[in-house]
Amino acid sequence: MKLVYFAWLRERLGIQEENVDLPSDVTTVANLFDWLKERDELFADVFEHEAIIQVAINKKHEQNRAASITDASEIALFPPMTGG
Amino acid sequence: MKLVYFAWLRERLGIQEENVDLPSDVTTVANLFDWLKERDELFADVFEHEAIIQVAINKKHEQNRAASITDASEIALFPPMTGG
Amino acid sequence: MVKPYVKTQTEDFEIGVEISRLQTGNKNIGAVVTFTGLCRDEDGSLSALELEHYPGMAETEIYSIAEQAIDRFRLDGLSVIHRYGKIEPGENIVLVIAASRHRQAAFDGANFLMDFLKTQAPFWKKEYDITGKEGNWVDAKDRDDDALKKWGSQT
Amino acid sequence: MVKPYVKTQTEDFEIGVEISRLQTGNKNIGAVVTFTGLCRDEDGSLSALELEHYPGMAETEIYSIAEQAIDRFRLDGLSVIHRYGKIEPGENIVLVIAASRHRQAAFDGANFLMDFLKTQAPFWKKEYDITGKEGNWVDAKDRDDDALKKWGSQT
Repeated sequence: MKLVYFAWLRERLGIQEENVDLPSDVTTVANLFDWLKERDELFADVFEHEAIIQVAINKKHEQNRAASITDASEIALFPPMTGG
Repeated sequence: MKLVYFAWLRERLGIQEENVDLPSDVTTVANLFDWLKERDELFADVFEHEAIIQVAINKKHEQNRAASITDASEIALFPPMTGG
Repeated sequence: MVKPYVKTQTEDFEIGVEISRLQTGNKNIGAVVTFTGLCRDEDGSLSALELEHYPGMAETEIYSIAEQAIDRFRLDGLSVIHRYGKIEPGENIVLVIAASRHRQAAFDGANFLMDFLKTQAPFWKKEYDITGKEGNWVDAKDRDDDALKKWGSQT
Repeated sequence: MVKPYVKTQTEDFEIGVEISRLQTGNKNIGAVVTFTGLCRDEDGSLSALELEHYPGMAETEIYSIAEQAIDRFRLDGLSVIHRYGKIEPGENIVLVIAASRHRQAAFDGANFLMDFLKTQAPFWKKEYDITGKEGNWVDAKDRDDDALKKWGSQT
């Protein structure tokens, strides 16, 4: 699965995108946040205030943290959007 | 004093503008309407529904029928405006 | 306070040029809203509108409405160009441009101005039908009076 | 129902050209409202914004908001162009054009679209200060969330 990061998440992690193999018990957005925070200190830090971080699954905004990610090929993580 | 007519008032009267000498007792907008209606049959007809006819005194919209016209040099009479 | 730019003219206008005129020298404008009113063909039944106006009063009244809009919405720029004479379907009739730091003020400024132009600017429109024959004068619409109500009792 | 025209691009746009594109072939449009969002210099403290976006998602989300606007306000045309990359004060960031028979629908359509772009379009803005140094990412504003409330619970 591809993970994509934008704005200050991208900058602080130093990663634009990466391919990851998620454990089989990581099936929801909430699970994904837990998994990310356990990767290392930097990830724990960046995702500490996870409530404000926004998620898109296959390029579609997903606000439900219980949403399934099992069919996702690309998940994006980013700060609140500031278009316009 | 100059009277100016616009739109269907101008067309129906067949006059764009005219100079008139008003009697000394014609001192308000309401007096002016009365005087106009007494001029002849055509004027009586055109000004029959005077409530909808709008007035500008010296190029300023005046909605008060009791307003004085004694200082007016130009009075315009026209249908409701349809700008924009 | 910034001064409005107001013109009545027979010629068409170019929106890009008019926006540039308003923006020049101010890099703190964040939002520009334009409103263009056009002549509709009324589903093919209309060949033209003839716009009559009251010279002198038209400019003065528009200027006064524009000053109120600048003051009320703290605009950084406001332009109004109103055409008169014969205008065909698809052609421009009126242009309003409102510039501001923030988007809602620019939207409100342009909207306010259009609502007041409809009932306070001395213009009248005569319809010509598709055969070119002179038709009726366009009536004032009740909904235009109603539109004013959203701005309160001012003016 | 008419289809929206949506683009993300680095180049600037020309409003006159974009209005013509929208109007072509429809002589029953009576009102065109444009909204242009510009980069402000924040009273001289800002030298540029860098706009990052999520390609693919940006276009899809804008298109979806635009379809809702056309449907809800019965628009006869709607265009959205959103730039990304480095943008200096006084330069354009975003253009929305809404066309309709009547003025209020055109105003509402453009306003609705801007409100949703602010919080639903995947763009992020980084500030560069007057010395050219990289600064902060622009925070989302509570008032932008509040602005959505005027459109009800839709979306």
